[in-house]
Amino acid sequence: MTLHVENLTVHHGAIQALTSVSFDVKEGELTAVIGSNGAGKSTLLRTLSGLKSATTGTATWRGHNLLHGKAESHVRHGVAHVSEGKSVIPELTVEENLDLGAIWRRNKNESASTKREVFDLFPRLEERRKQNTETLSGGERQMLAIGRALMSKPELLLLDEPSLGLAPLLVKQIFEAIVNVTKQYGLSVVLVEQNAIGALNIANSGIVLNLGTIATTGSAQELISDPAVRAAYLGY
Amino acid sequence: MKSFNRRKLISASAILAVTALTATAVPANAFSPKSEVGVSQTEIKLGITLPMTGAASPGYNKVPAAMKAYFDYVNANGGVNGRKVTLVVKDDQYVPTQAVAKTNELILKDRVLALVAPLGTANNKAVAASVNPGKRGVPVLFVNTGFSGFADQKKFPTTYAILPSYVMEAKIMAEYIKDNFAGKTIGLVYQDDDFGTDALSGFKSAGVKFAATVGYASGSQSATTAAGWVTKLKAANCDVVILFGVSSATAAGLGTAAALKYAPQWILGSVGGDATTIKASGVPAGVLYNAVGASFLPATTDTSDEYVSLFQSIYSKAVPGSAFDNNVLVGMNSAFVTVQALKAAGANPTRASLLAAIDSKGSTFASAALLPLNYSKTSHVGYNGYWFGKYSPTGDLKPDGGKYTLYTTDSGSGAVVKSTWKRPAMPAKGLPN
Amino acid sequence: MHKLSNKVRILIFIVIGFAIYLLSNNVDELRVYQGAQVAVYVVGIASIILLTGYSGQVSLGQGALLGVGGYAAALSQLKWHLPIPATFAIAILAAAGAGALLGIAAARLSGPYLAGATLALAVGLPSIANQFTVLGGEQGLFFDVGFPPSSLGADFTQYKWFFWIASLATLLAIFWLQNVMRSRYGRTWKAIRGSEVAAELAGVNVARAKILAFTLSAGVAGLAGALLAMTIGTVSPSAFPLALSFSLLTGAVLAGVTTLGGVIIGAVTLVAIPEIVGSIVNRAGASEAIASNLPHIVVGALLILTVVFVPNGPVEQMRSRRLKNGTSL
Amino acid sequence: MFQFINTLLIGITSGAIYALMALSIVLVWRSTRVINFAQAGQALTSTFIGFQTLHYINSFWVALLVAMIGGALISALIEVTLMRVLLKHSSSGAIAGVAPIIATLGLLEVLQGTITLIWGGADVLIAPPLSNVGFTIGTNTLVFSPMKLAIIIIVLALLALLSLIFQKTSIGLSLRAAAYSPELARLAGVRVDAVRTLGWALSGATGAVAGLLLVSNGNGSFSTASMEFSLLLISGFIAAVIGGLESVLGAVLGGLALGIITSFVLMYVSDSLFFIAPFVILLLVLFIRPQGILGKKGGRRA
Repeated sequence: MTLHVENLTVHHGAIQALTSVSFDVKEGELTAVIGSNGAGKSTLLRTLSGLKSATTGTATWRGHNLLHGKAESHVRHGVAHVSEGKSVIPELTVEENLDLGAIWRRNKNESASTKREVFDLFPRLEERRKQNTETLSGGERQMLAIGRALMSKPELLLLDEPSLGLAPLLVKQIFEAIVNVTKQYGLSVVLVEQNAIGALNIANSGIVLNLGTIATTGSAQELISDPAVRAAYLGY
Repeated sequence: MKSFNRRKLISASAILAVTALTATAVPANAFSPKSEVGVSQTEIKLGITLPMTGAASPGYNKVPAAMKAYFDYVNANGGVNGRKVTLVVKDDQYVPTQAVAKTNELILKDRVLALVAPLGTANNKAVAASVNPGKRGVPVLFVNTGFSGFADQKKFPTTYAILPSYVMEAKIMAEYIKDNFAGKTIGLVYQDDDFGTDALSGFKSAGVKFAATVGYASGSQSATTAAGWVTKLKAANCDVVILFGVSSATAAGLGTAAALKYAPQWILGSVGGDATTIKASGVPAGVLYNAVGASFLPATTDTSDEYVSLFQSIYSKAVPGSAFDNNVLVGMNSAFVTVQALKAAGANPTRASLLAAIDSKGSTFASAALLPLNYSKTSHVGYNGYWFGKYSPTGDLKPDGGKYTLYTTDSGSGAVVKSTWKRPAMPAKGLPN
Repeated sequence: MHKLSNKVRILIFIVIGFAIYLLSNNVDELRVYQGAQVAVYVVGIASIILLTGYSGQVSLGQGALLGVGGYAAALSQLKWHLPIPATFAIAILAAAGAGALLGIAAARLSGPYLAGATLALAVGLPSIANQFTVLGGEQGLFFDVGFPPSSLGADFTQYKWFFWIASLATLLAIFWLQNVMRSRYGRTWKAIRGSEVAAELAGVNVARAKILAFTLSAGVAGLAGALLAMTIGTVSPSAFPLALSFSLLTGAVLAGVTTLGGVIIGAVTLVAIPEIVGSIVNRAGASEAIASNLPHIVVGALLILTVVFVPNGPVEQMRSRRLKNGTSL
Repeated sequence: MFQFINTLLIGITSGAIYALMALSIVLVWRSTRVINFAQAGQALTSTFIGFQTLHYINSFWVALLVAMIGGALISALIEVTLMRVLLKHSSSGAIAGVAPIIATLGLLEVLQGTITLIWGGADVLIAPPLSNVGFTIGTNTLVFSPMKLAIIIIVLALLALLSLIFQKTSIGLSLRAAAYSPELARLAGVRVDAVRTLGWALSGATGAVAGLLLVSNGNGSFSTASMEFSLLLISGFIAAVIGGLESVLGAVLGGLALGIITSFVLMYVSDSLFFIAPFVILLLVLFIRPQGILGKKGGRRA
């Protein structure tokens, strides 16, 4: 058990966004978190990455307490969060966005070789390395966001809706890329998605969130074949 | 039920309003009709407001200590009819609203007999209008301003200005230029407000033609803006330049001109020609040298003058280490005149007897000035003339040819004439009878 | 919140007015003068509360609008010899006009830009007086509301007269302001303050509402300016310095910008702090430099502490605490 | 002709100083989205620190360095003790948008009162380190002296240094990232709080240089109530707005534009327009191009 979440409760002001959420993610596995709008999916990721503080509960990554300390310290423990909506800084160039991902790493040679790997993974980014990020397409920005996360040498990747607003073909590409990097780096991944089918298709296991509580958990396969889940979230 | 809450809030604030006001309403000392305000068996209390801090304070902030030095000297020699003279000083930062507030404090809280030697035209106009010392019968004595408007006794029945008016100064300066710099190209730098406007009207009535006039906004004077003035004056090829501004503007003009290697014949107005301030603001020594200045008091270095030598010895004992400059001399002279007015007001001075004394005997008061005071029932203007001189290499104003030549005039269309008045001898030990 | 009926409100204001009347007869002249100052500040602060607290716009240049009002009052008396109430009305109208212009500019701006533009206004506008001789230059103009009527007796002082006039004008202004804030416009402004976008979606013409807020606020500021001119007897550029704008803003924050309820607290604080600090310093025998600087430090520190710890002001804080504790009905 | 050149030179030197102040305002704005109205008070305080240093070590350049360090520390302290708490406390509520502005105004009062208590209200003098006597061409003397040349060189050097830091170092990248998107910067491991403090410190140091150069551009005398310092704040702010509030280059261009335009107005129209000219320029900019010279459209409301 490398990511361990237990009884996690989070508030947005007076509103309870997450209620007693518990789950585990095994080393090297991809867990998809699905659910409708406002189910608390993004809140879950933001809490795990330290952007939001929890009310009660525990969350640890390889023993490191994720509910304590700030986001900038979690990244030093291998937690990378690609937040919702193309998490890049448009005012910076492509390369600067990538460099930003490695900014806390002391060994600059190592980060240079990571950058090489990211460029190999997403050649489009290398072509546009000096360009302003504003000029990138939606798909390219998502690649850049994932690339930026990889630059921090992550072990646990928290992905928030990478397919949001992308054309179907691009969605497929992004999901493929996610599978690739997960395998290549042996990452553990929590993938939050509205696109439930796509997510479950590449996931090992899944969690269904409903109004801040866990409705169902199970292997990806089980969830896809669960009629209730299918009716509610998969649309067929 | 909620309306109850609201109502409580409103009535609470009403109660608060009332209690807040009453809480601050600590009753002042009971007013006793028998003795005059500010006069007790042992003490006469006077008040002054002037800039002790802020942009206008340099130079002037030495005045209160100078006045106190003289009052203490009088107090040590028996006081005024056995009473000690004390001075309450308030800082008005040269802001009229502050002057009003502080003057109110002096009158209503400190309960002074009279205000003496306050500074500034705008401040005293505001005080006159708002505090209305005229209607209250509170004397405002020997105000340090040359604003001609204070001559209006209907508006300012208890206000007495001490400086010659700026109109007079401009007229006299014009006469001096005619005598000494005829045919030269003349430039003028003035403060673009009532102070400068008064001067402009004086120059105009004297028929002075300027090749360049630079009116700066009060408060904008700095070495940076002065570079603009100098550039303009240079472009107009002025050989004689009159700086008719406050000391900081005079300093900025002189310093910048030196940096731009522009050396016309300077003529400094009496307000801004304060050597101490000019030197303190980093103007290189020597720039001031040979500039023309004006004063109605003897030169501060003229130790052969009995007033100067006495005041100098009193001041150096009271405020050791402080330079004896024109501000000190002005302050001590004001105090000297004040003591005479108090003595003239009788054994038990009142506000009314003080005013009456100045009206009837003011023109006979001794003072350090080389001109008589002109107070009477119809005139509340103090001095009416100037002598001219040049600044020495050390920055001291010395009369031309070592001899004081006094020009006098009025604020109207009267001619400028040379005065033949001789100052009477100083009262023994500098203590008025 | 449920509203008081107009009858009750009028009654409350009459009671307050009576209390002020009693007070004016029982304190000495200095306090009466300070009472008039408090009244001026109350109106000035209320004008900021209308603007900032109700429409979320900040003005660092309210002092300049007071200046417009003051000059308008003085000019109309000087040129047309209007009776005093009419000069006050002109002050209100002139400042409201200036406020409308400012509002048109301000509707395009927000946050720091608006703050900066109004700041520049506070510095730039008063010096316009030097450009036109009709405004009297640095010395300014006289504004004389005249002596109290002789029917009030010989002992009736000028300051008491100022205090009466200022108090009456203040009560009327506050009553009117309450009406405005309870009206449809008040709700509109609150909606804008909450979220401009949401208000726009709800069909509010945000720009127009903002301009209206600026106009009304400026009108109230104009009244404060005329009252200020009355208490100091003149209008001049230096009577409306940047420091005045800052003082009013300070008073508004200390009062709590979201409610008129604390306005007297802000005004009294502005008048009382220099006095209290001054008397403590004098008693301690400290120098004039300390006496004139310590009040600035105290007021500044108080402003910072209020913004950090009770950003909505003490009155609102007490109210919300009571609501939270459930002790309120 | 000489009048024209002199006017231009006057404008450029004062513009360079406005530019520094604008830069100092921009640095704080970028790091915390706060307009710091206490900036001029801080610059004045730093200048007094420089003045005090000159009492012990008689070198202007050492004093400048000490003033910069002092200015940086004061500024950092303000960020840590006041701004951080303030932004946490009042992120919501009626005056959330204006609370920082008001707090910095309070700070200005506190600073000004405190330095007056320490150093008194009287004028003091910092002798300019280089001659202020203008260069001479033929028979004409320019409004351009070794000191003014030094001022321009110092401003340019500081500018180059800041640009280098911003564009070429990872600290610069952190500063920019934290400015544009604190949340993403945080996720990337940037210690945003520390970076903000750094931004304030840089701003404080820049303001200190502006203060000392302002004094040296004149005759060296100043006081706690110097009008020049309140004007410095306003000019700096206007310059920053003209430049669009976001960019270093914009601040510099804004400062120069303001300096030059004002100088020409004072020379060729009237000296009495001193206080009104910058105000009119600001209004014109806000009306014609609300986003500033280099600002992006739509940025103004952000």
